Amino acid sequence: MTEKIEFAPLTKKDFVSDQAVRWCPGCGDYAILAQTQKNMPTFGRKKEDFVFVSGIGCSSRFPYYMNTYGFHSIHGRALPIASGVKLANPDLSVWVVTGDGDALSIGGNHFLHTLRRNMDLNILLFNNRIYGLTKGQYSPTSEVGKITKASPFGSLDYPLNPPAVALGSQATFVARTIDRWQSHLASMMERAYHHSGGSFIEVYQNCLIFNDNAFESYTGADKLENVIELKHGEPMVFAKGTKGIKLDGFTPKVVSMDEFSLDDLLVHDETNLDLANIISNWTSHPILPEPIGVIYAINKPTYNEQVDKQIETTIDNIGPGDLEKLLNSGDTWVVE
Amino acid sequence: MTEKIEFAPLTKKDFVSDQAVRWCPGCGDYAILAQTQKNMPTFGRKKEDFVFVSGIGCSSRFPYYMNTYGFHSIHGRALPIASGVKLANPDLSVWVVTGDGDALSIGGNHFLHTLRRNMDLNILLFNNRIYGLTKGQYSPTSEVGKITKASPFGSLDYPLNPPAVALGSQATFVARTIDRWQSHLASMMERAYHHSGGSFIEVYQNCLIFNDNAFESYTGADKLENVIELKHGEPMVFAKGTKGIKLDGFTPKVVSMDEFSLDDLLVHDETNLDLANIISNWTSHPILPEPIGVIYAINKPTYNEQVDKQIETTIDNIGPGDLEKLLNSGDTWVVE
Amino acid sequence: MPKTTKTLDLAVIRFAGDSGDGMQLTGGRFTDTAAVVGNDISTLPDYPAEIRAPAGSLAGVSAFQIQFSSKEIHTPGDTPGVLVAMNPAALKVHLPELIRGGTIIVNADAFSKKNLTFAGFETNPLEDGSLDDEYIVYSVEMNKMVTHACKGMDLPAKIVLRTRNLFALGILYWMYDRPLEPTENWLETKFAKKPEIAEANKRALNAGYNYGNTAEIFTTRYKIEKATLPSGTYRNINGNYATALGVLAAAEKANLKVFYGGYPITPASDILHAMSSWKQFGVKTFQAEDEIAGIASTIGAAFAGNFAVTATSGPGVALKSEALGLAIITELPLLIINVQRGGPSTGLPTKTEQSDLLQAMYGRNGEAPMPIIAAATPGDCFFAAYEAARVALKYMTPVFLLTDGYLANGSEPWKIPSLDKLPDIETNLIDALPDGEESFLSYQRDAETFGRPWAIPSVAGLEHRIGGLEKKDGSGNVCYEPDNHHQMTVIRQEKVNKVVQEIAPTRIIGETSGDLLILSWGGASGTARSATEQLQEEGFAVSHVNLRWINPLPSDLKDILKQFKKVLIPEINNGQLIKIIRAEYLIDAVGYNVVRGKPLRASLLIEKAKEWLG
Amino acid sequence: MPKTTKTLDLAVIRFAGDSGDGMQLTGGRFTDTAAVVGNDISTLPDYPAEIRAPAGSLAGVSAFQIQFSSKEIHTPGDTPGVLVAMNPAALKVHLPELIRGGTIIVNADAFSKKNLTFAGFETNPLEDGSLDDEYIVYSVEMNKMVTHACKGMDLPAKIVLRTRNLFALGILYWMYDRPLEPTENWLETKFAKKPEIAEANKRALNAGYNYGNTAEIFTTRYKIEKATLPSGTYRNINGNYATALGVLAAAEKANLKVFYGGYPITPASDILHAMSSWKQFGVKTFQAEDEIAGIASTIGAAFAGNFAVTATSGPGVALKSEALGLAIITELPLLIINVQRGGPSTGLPTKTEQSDLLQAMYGRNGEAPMPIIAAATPGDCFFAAYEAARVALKYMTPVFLLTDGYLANGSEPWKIPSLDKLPDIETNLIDALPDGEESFLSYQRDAETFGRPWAIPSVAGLEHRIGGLEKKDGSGNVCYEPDNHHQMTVIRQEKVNKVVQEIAPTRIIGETSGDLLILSWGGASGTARSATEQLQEEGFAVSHVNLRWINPLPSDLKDILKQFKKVLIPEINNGQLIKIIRAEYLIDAVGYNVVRGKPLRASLLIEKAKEWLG
Ligand SMILES: Cc1ncc(C[n+]2csc(CCOP(=O)(O)OP(=O)(O)O)c2C)c(N)n1
Ligand SMILES: Cc1ncc(C[n+]2csc(CCOP(=O)(O)OP(=O)(O)O)c2C)c(N)n1
Ligand code: SF4
Ligand code: SF4
Ligand SMILES: [Mg+2]
Ligand SMILES: [Mg+2]
Repeated sequence: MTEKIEFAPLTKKDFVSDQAVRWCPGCGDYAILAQTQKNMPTFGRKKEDFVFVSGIGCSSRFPYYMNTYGFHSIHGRALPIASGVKLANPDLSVWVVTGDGDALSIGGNHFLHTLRRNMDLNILLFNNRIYGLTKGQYSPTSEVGKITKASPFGSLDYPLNPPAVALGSQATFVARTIDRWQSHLASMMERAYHHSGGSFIEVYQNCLIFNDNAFESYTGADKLENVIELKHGEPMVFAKGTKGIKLDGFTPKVVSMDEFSLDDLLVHDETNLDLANIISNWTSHPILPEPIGVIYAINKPTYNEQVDKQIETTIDNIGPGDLEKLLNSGDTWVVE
Repeated sequence: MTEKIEFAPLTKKDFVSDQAVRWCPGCGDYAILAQTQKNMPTFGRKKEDFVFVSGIGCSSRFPYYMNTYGFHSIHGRALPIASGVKLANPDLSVWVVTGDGDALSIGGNHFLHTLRRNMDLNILLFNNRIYGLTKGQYSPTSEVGKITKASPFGSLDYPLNPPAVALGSQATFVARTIDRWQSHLASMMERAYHHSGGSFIEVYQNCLIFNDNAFESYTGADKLENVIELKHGEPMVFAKGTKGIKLDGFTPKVVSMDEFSLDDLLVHDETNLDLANIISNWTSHPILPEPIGVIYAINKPTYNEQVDKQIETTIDNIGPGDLEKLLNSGDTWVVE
Repeated sequence: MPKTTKTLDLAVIRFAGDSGDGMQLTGGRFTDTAAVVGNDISTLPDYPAEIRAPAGSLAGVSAFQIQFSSKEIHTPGDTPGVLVAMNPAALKVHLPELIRGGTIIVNADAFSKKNLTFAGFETNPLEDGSLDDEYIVYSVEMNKMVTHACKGMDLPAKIVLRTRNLFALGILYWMYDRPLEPTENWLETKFAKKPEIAEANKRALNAGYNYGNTAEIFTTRYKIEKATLPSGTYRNINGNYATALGVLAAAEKANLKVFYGGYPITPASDILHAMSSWKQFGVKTFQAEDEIAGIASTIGAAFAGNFAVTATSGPGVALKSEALGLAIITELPLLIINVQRGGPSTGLPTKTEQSDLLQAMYGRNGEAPMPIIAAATPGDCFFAAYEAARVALKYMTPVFLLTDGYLANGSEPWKIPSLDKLPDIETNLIDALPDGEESFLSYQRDAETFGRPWAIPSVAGLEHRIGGLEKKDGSGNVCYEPDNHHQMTVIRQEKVNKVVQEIAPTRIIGETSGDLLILSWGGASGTARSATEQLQEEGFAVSHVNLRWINPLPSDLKDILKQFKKVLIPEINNGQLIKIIRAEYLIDAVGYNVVRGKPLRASLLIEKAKEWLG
Repeated sequence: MPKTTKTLDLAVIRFAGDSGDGMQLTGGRFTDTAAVVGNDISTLPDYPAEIRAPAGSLAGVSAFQIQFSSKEIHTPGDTPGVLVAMNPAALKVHLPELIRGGTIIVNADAFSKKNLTFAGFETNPLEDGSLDDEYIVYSVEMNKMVTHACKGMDLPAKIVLRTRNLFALGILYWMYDRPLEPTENWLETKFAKKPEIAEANKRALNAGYNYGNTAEIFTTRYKIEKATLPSGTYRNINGNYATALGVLAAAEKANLKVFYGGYPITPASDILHAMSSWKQFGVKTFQAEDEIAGIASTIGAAFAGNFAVTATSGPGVALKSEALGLAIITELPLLIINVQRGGPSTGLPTKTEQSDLLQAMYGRNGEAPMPIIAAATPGDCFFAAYEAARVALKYMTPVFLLTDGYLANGSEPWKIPSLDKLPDIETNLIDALPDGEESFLSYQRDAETFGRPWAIPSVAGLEHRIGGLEKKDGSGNVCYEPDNHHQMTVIRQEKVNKVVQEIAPTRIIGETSGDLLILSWGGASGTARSATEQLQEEGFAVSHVNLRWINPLPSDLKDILKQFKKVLIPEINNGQLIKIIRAEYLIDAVGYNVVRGKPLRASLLIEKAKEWLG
């Protein structure tokens, strides 16, 4: 339900709750919160129709700060809780805020299944590659060899690649953005809002206390050298148009635009699953720029739509349920 | 540890336990069990070094019938239990038998994480696309619209594609085979046994009570028309050499070998992740033949190896632990 | 040979055979016929954990017991008087429970050398005389009989032989003088698309009946008259279906939609199955990836205004326990149903047990109290579910409903309730800021129930946030203040205590004082009732109380307990309710605890009671 | 101005400030110095759930309390006599607990308009006179002082200001006549790579000390002599580290390797952290994807022959409860540690509570009993963990160890045990078929312990299968027989009961009979002990018993309880042990229950006790 309804337009302030924000000063979460509060009014929807659901983690405190309906739940379970909200009332715009630990460690199974069902939720995963709230253990997205309190000799687990997990789970919308790329972040949220089905956005988020500068190369002075913005139907250029990506078989190569023209470059097609898989494997690549933007987006009926449709069809076919009749169905007999 | 040790060679009988097998007569599980009991002796390893771990489901009764160490655990948890076994004693050959519900529904998170860690386990997933033991509800691999007791109007969930999930989880070995393709099944087990790291084999298995003939087209008279055996480094031919697969961009096409030669065909490369992703998306394809064989296999240090190495290195560096010293470390003082 | 007819008060019969022999179906038909005839009935299906263990194996034996009577009965009977054994394994497994002098009807054709060995018989008990002294044995060549009956139908032998169970059923219909029509009608509907199968089964049924009628060997028929049940329209119902209906009825009455989120598990899955068939009622079912997602989805749905329900069994409750804590602290209305089975761990998944009571009471971290209600009979599951729903919605709390494998699959005649007569259901839904409030206080309570307002997303002006952290009394904001936490801890307990006002005065079966009170809960209530009645008949000063609400306990219970010299608590566990009762009332109650995966036996409970009666 | 010195028996001081003010560090240093000086000590860190809430906010206040004494003490003290408040919020939050007439030392520079408003002060309490009547207030411009002290060091102001806590510490060192060297040494080691930071901190420390010495405002110093502790080598230890050491010691003693599988959760994570630093001992730590995988991995590791351990807090226990049932039915040795925190649900994650006892007892499906031991003090965590491990390995059972947030983070001087003196640890490992057995019987029990053989994979000839389905007594094969299930249910309970033979005679503090027995467990033991001692001093006939094993209960407890007119059970929950005691012994025990996320206060417990003492 993305149609606009007539009511007094809202502003950012309408989405700011009365609760004091309690992240560490300088935490990347602040930027995402501010952007979200700014974005929501642009959707032209009543604020009582928004629900923010989260699990547990620093990131998961998010709902307290949004002046909408909100649910700060338990570790890892935001997605099935949000699914229940959406199924109960499909007219709501349901947003899930979760962390790399919350969504991918303890909550990994729900991530998998919520996406495969194409449940119409907007999922913002704040990936800081660390457990913030529990004071800095490595997370499933931490790089190998990470020294933390729980891995004083370096962690051994290979990291998960969230877009790859999402694609392997049959997600219909997979995107990535960065806390400090504010307008990009805004555009990804907007795309997610308008996508009908499960929208997954990975947001690189800096935890300055336990994993500072994890994304420095994507937000620092050199950022344009190290990041590529994916745009549907457009050739893959980056570094202010000086570099591009070319495919050699399935293997991407960085090429200089001095030597190649736009026509030589790989063109992004966000509806191509095979390409999306290839792109998602560029994550943290030693040579390739980090892809941000919509990696994959296709249309497929949502789970919640289908649930409603099945109910409607049944009622069309056999009429609305009659409880008295149901109670009295089967073999009955009368005792006088 | 795949080196052979000197001892009296074992036979299938050595691997048959004294417990009566309790699957429905005709269940595909029988064929897999028989093949496993036949295969084990060929690995030239003592039977006390094998451990079979399972969750709950019809398939998960498997360990009772193997005369090795065995653990029939709880629903969905076979993989972390097996991980504990392997970590505690990395010299064991640890096999996990699980079902589509056990591994991918309740156990999905462990599937994800066990594979990403490259824990050196051999995982046999008996995929019958149904919950057998609980008497026939749809499973996460059931096709959309499936009529079961829990979905009398047809199921709405899009199915998971197990190889795609495995690849999205960073698996290092992904294969598929079919209960009734006995020698193929045997060769896949052998490959898994020799693969160092997490080996995932999806086995299509017929549940004749609740989902009979789910794989009929791959096991019936036409099977060679409908299945393609992947072979590393070889062009993709099937249907007794009369048909082949050609890539058009990323899109595979079935071609007639009357019109094309082997050189025109796509060549399987089991070490190419992008290709593996493409192949895994052929699952249950309306036109393409079902791929079986090793879809993907690469070498990467295993988690369990690394754990041991970290311990060894530490002992090399600082010597073996001295508890007395540890107890007395930090600020201490003496009270007379 | 002339046949005589004896009139009996009641009979207990058991059908036993291989998993493939259709014993559950046979029992079901006999039950429905007994119901239509007007008997009171109580049934006990008993099937193996394997879907279909190897034919002829002991593990593969499936059984169905029914007690039917012209009087009010409360259990499926301790031990059968008639055992139908379709193969040697069935005889082997069930013979020990047949009463001495009981009747055995076997399919002689199944007593092959192979089957006998498989069942562990060294000689054929039909031939070695081992049964003859103690039992009346009818050895019938059923294979041959049904083959005869279906002659000329041109059906494969395999299909014909599958009608054996109907043949056996026919014999019993003759023995107990039952009409064949209900079964014939049922066959016609069931096999509407395969009329030849219907026909074969009908022939077998009639052949069995006629065999009883004409064969020289059967001499006596039994007549069991109509029971005098309260007037009304009846149907036969099992516990799981009754539970599902109770949920639906409550939602309809509260004008809410049902949301069911869960994961299949024996013996609770049938609740999911029933729910998923009710699309026309707008019931939404969500078969989640696991139990945690199941309950999590219900918490979300409850937040968004559905009447949310989940059902599972013990291992599933374990998994749901963290989320239950969340439901408690967020004070959302929710119904969680535990169809208990044998534990610990996977235990005996298809058997009944009452061993999850203390899990329901205490199986969560922190002080996390919630109301617990237990159903007493299959039909009572409806009312218990309805009541649980009513309390959940009125008090804004998750409520536990405990049933068990026996109640779930057992059945009894059920007087169909009239919807108007069911109590009204209040909710705490609000659609605007309460008068005089400036900002919405999501934890401002109703004084009577301590229920908090149920403000669901999409209601303007009531936007608020809830969650698992401790909340400020009143505002519901996150609050770490020490005194507030203490206060909220007490309030959450108080809220559960307040449910006591919903509990009807305790019904005492028998005198209000005496030598012994048998205090039961849940599925043990039938046995306790039967035992009590018999003890009373024998002149003992025994009464019976069955607890419906276990948390909180009824306010009149304390005084009742004091009026008896001794309190005996029968449970299919190692002593759970007894711990609660002893701690609460400091009385030296004693337990009768038999954990065999089956309903307790009235006869043994009586023995135990007599120990205390001296 | 001449300074006087008073000698005291004990003192309670509290450091409070912003999360960024380093209060935990300051408290830690004071503690270590007090330990080295030879005082008995007890500490209570108290930090917020947020990593670093906005500077100056009430939510961001972090505190550390220490009691130190020349006598044996048992708690960190009810209420401090000295409060160091580094900002207005800290003053606001902690003032209510300061004793009347107590001393307040504040950083006057932090009392800006903005901070005052943020903390909810309308006027500046340092200026409006509101404090002066009731407290002795020292208002010190610490910012200015440290800036002076670090002059010429060319450090950024931000860095300099961060040394304020050391300045405050210096004042207290002067007040209590403590040496500075231990702290200086510690600073040098800690900042070995940043000597200028070490230097700045040392300057601040000395400046604080000198300020106390020279400033006109401080007039009195206090002397607290060495405590007379039993002779030996001591270290300061907190509960989590002691727990981890206890596990390691048990494994070394049993000649097994430790396998730790778990998932981080406050306040248990430090156990994982300690374990993961012990690679040189061959300790394997597995940071799993969730708590379920955590315990599942330990079950696998236990099956394969490691000493397997997992630690978590309440919500994690909830998630592990299904797998615990599996550990119970498979009878594998396992240690599960619950560092309890405030519940229900996420509750108050950084606060202490004792509300998971009944979860430990009953929080599983089916009859699933397991032994439960609780640690009484931070240092006792070592011995409790060791004991739990010993029982797990000897009896082949999972064992619950309960500690709590207060014990985990609190610290005390700990006499380092000698390894030889620790009791030996027996295992049930076997490496060949027992004499006379034809095939391996995996559930053949030891008569004394009911422990079953621990046959680990790789041992030839002992191949066997275990699992969560009910097992045949003896063989361990899957078994659905009703009588066997009953028997196994009883055996599993019996096995836990047998652990009673491990329990030392109960130690009674005070006379063996009297008017009141204070019965405590776990982290409440210190308060109970203090209260008892004071009541005894006042002449009351009060004794104290602390329970170490809660399941099973000690065999001598019944007789002990009977010797007292009244039994009072203090718990940081709504009454949990009391339920067990009442049900077991039918005595009318009463509770003292305060659930504020903090240790109970001895003074209030004394009041409560006096109610019953009349
Ligand atoms: C059941 C349970 N297990 C563990 C925890 C402890 N815990 C809280 S948040 C968290 C991880 C947070 O990491 P992430 O999701 O990445 O969020 P971040 O703090 O980094 O934003 C953990 C392990 C918990 N609250 N509940
Ligand atoms: C915690 C828990 N939830 C649910 C169940 C019930 N259950 C047993 S097996 C099963 C699914 C079996 O399906 P699958 O894994 O595909 O195995 P199959 O029987 O098809 O081989 C379920 C839901 C259980 N035993 N434990
Ligand atoms: S710990 Fe990290 S993620 Fe958490 S609030 Fe602080 S900076 Fe942000
Ligand atoms: S139910 Fe299906 S999967 Fe299970 S044993 Fe029978 S045929 Fe096999
Ligand atoms: Mg994180
Ligand atoms: Mg299956």
